Amino acid sequence: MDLGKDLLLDMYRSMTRIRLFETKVRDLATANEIPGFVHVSIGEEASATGVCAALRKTDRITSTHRGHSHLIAKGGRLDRMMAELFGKRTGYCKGKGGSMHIVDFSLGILGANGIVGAGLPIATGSALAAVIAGTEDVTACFFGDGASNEGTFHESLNLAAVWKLPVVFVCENNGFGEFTPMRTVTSVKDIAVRAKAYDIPGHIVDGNDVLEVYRYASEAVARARAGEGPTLLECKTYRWEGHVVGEQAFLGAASYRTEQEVNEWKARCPLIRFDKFAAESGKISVTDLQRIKQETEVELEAAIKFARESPLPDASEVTEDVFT
Amino acid sequence: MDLGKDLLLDMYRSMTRIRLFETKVRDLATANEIPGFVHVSIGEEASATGVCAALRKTDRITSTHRGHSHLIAKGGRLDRMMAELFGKRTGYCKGKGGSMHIVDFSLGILGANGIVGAGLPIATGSALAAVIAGTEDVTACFFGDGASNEGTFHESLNLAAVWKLPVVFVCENNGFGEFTPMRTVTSVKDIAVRAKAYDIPGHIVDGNDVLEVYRYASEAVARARAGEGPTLLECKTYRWEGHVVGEQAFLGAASYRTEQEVNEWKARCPLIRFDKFAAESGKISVTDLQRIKQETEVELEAAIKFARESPLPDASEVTEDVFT
Amino acid sequence: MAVTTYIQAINQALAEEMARDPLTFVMGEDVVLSAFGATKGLIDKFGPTRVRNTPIAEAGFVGAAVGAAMAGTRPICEVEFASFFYCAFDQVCNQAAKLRYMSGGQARMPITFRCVYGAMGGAAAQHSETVYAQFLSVAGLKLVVPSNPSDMKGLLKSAIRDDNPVIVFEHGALGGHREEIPAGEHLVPLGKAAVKRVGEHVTVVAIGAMVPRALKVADRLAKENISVEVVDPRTLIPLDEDTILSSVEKTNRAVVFDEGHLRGGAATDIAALIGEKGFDFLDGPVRRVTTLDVPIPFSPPLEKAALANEARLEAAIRELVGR
Amino acid sequence: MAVTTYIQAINQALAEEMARDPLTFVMGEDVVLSAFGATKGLIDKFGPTRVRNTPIAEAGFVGAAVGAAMAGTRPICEVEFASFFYCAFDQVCNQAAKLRYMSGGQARMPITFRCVYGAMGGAAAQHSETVYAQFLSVAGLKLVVPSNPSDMKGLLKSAIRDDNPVIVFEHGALGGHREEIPAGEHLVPLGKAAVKRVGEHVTVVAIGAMVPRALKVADRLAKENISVEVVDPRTLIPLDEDTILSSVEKTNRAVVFDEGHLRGGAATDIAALIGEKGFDFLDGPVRRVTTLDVPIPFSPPLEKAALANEARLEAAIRELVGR
Ligand SMILES: Cc1ncc(C[n+]2csc(CCOP(=O)(O)OP(=O)(O)O)c2C)c(N)n1
Ligand SMILES: Cc1ncc(C[n+]2csc(CCOP(=O)(O)OP(=O)(O)O)c2C)c(N)n1
Ligand SMILES: [Mg+2]
Ligand SMILES: [Mg+2]
Repeated sequence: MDLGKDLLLDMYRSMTRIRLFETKVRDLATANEIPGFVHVSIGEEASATGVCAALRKTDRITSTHRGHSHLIAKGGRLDRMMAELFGKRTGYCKGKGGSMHIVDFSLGILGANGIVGAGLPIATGSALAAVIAGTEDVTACFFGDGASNEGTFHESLNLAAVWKLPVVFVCENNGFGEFTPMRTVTSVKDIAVRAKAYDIPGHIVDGNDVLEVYRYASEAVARARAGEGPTLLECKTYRWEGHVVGEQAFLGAASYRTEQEVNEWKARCPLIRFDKFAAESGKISVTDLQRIKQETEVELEAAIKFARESPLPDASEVTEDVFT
Repeated sequence: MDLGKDLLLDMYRSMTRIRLFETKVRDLATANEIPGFVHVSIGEEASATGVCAALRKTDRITSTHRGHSHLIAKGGRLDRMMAELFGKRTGYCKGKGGSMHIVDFSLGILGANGIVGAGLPIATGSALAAVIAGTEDVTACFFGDGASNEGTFHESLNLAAVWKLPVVFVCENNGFGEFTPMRTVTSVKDIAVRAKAYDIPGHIVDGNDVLEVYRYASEAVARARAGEGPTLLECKTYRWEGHVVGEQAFLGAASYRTEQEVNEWKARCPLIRFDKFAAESGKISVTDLQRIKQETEVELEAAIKFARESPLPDASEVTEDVFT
Repeated sequence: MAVTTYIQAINQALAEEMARDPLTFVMGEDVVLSAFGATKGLIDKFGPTRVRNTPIAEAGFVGAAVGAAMAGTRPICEVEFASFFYCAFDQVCNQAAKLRYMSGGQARMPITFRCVYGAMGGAAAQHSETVYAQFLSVAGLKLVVPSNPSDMKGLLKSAIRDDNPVIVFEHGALGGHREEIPAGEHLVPLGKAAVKRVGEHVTVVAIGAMVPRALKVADRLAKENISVEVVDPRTLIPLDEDTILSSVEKTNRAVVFDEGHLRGGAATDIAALIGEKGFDFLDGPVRRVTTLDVPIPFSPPLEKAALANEARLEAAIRELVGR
Repeated sequence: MAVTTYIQAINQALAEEMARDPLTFVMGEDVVLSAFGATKGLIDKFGPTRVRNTPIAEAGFVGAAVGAAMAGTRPICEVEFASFFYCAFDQVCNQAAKLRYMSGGQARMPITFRCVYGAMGGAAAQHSETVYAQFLSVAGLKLVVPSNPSDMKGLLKSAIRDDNPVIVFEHGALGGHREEIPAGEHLVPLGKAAVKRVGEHVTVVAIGAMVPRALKVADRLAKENISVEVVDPRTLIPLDEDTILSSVEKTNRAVVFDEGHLRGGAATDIAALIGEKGFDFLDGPVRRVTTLDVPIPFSPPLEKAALANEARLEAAIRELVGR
């Protein structure tokens, strides 16, 4: 697959936006400028980016508690995301949702979700809606290795397979659900194997290689769009940070993984990997990359400023938006 | 596997008890002598019997809405079952449960269940209890093809596999969930394939051949007892009767299967099959079989008499048994 | 006006609304053949894309209804028995009910859930529950409990057109009830109670299948000049507080009559409302006549003893009016 | 007596009961490491057979607790956040709650469920719910809502010894509360309310984390000679009606203060009880001070506006006593 320069730069920009946004969010949450539970995706930029790069704007995604990366990759605005994290009225959800519940319908983002596994049936239904409405939209569904043990995984994949729905199930396997190693609670080594239980294609993907993710995702999206049904992609990846920002405070000395393991995965950083590819392929100059990084830094600074300066919602807004 | 005569006769008795009981129950329910929803297992006698024959008395089972066969195969008393179906105080549940909820703890029968898929986690937990308590008991879990699409199937098989619990999952695939053909709502042709998603053994079994069922079940039970974890058995079978007794009344002219299909399966009757085996093997005489049939008829008549003559519960009992 | 059963009323409402809006569709277990008859024939009119038998996977297909609603369609999702909602509680309570609010109003959630509830004779504890009480405190769901064919048709049509998640509870024992239904477009708004019988001495707020029973008791007591007003809230959320309170203001006595349980139940909910906002109207305590707080037993005499019934309603009324 | 936090109280109760009965065991998500600390260290004392991290599969492991209980063991099953129960509602409401009754008393169901409930600051709608109201009308469950470390320890120990399914709700914001706990065996029976403060003018029935807040309000009002009696029911099922009603008989005024929603909520449940059985004691309506009927919003000012709070309690009391 020969990818054009624009696409490559878009993917680089997406990964950069995620990395910088998440790093900043981690710091702001640590400093208590952001309330609530915050889960960041540093180290997992490639799966969100590669999948969303294979989607059209009208295509839809569902996301998880660890959702910033997916939203950004689908085109989410950093300023409105940041404002939401700050609980401001200018946030995507007017401050009602917060980190785990960001939605942007205009971009086909049906929402992050605080309930593990909840996105799978929702994505399935979103794909069903395309069939009912007769559109060509595909839905991509992000979820974790932990979620793959939830009943909703099973029910959704079966339903999508039986009805040949245009959905791509993307398992971001980062090896852990909270502080529990995936292998201690999951009966298979590779989640992709579970595709066999639904008679659909299942692929193990290097989740830190955005180009490989993009290739598999494009194929799966094409299949879905052609009415051939769902695919299960398992992107092997790793989160550099804790499960939730601030976990050290309550976990104390206890740890659930070795520093060595973390460092090994840091060496497989999706961004470094992309830099290397850029250098080797000769398609992209270092200047391009630096420009994107700088632009993103500016965008992020503006987003933080926007979030900080935006008003909090008024108490009177509390009863709005329950019903139409 | 060379099976002793006693075991063979026990299995024949079990199948005969099921067949005669269910036929009578169908008639009594049709005549409105039995209230509520009644699901019978005529044609499915071999799976219940073959599995339970491989169990010890202290082993446990969980069952379904179509549970009479499992209870009988595990040694359930026809009189107390019939009394329960009649809603009598002498019934297994003092009239509080009815057809879908019969329990006999003294026989390790943890209960029929009105909720499709509910037995799977319960069986898993029963197996876990054996590990906690340090006993050697195995649990067999019966469920239908329809139940294999429930999330509880997935969650239970994963949990049992990860913890290597002593449980045997027995899917009685009769091709239908209510009036819906299994293939229209299930993404795989063979439920046994789904074992791959849990990295456990899965076998397709001729569910109308009690000897084959017994062989596979014995192997799975031995594996479970040895601490090697769960097995998934798929017994292919068929129900001769409707999903629920009396369905013709509300379905009207609509039908969901052909007479030809029903007749093909009747030709594969588990009891005729056994008769043939008996004749060919020379191990068992026709007199033996006839004696068992007659004994069962006597047992059944007594059970009906017991049920008819037993008292209904008193209204005052309604508030008993909510809590200990 | 044509005579129609409760089930036919459902069928008509579905057929009319599906004809009206091509983005509506029906899904659930066995909706094609339709055991109870509510969705019978829809497959012939609307085809397999819009009438879908689902796997037995409540969390999966209820959750799919949530996704389909957010993605612009208008699912009508059948959960056979109300207690099967327990298998999809997250999808109803954490997703359908909350996503509009959590998204700051972005999500539209036009789902109509249909289910059969209540005791219908020997169906036992897992198939006889009312269940609506468990949804009362969620915030974000509308709850509809029609007591007769005409209301069923008009309320169900309104539910389907509503842009919020609405659960319509169909009592299993009302299926064959017959009644004349207005011809043509017949809509009943959500949130408007009906005074089913005007009376002077006591208000009975009756829910769902308890309404016809309350009317029977009222008929009987009328012969003794005990005049009973029967109010049918029709929808539990939104609740027409005004009609209920106005009635109690007039009669000064109230009984709430519901097939659900007492603790945390719908009768308790309405009784507390009357007790708080209608305190000054009351000449005596608000009585609650409900099913006993036990799982519904199977055996007929036990089931009968457990369920809310006319005799207990009558006793409560007599005690309040002192006769 | 040693000073102990609410979380430490849980930990002590678990360790003591697990030492007492080898058939008890703990399972749930991340109970080995224990984010909140309640199960911390149990793995070292009791080993991996009896302290089990589960997959993220609530229906599966809650259902397994049901099976394990029926098969003779005594599971202590943690569901991290109360709203995750929605993923296992069938297992709790259709199975754990009903199987004893449906089996005519054959099944013993000695399960203790533990979960964190309530708003703890910015956790938003899916992680801030009280949820106990949804269990009130099920019939067959015991519900425990301890408001302080000492009660937590004593009630949790009683729950573990109880042969019925008991859900113990731990408020997320109480975790660090400290208190002296009686040394040695400390049991608090289920079904016995505590009068946390004696007063004359008004009864406040406060639930869970609302109890310390009610006490603060009572302190403040005492300075104006408004004398508030604070009753903590401690268990919602069984409910100690006598203690509540005796208090109202004395004060003639009642407010129920709960963090749950109003419609169908625990405050509504208790208010209806007082309104019915205590009608003759009342000088005014039973007021309910609860969280607004909206999903819990994320942003701090909205969350604050939504939640039941001291100011609203104070206003309700002042209105009732006319000062
Ligand atoms: C139904 C449910 N159960 C448990 C939780 C608590 N929880 C939040 S995130 C998480 C781990 C999820 O693991 P995984 O799916 O692998 O995603 P990751 O966090 O690794 O991205 C858990 C258990 C939840 N939010 N929802
Ligand atoms: C959770 C739940 N959903 C739906 C039903 C209604 N129902 C009862 S039996 C049945 C079909 C079950 O099919 P299967 O598991 O194949 O068992 P079979 O009846 O064929 O023996 C259904 C849908 C139910 N009882 N519980
Ligand atoms: Mg993970
Ligand atoms: Mg079947």
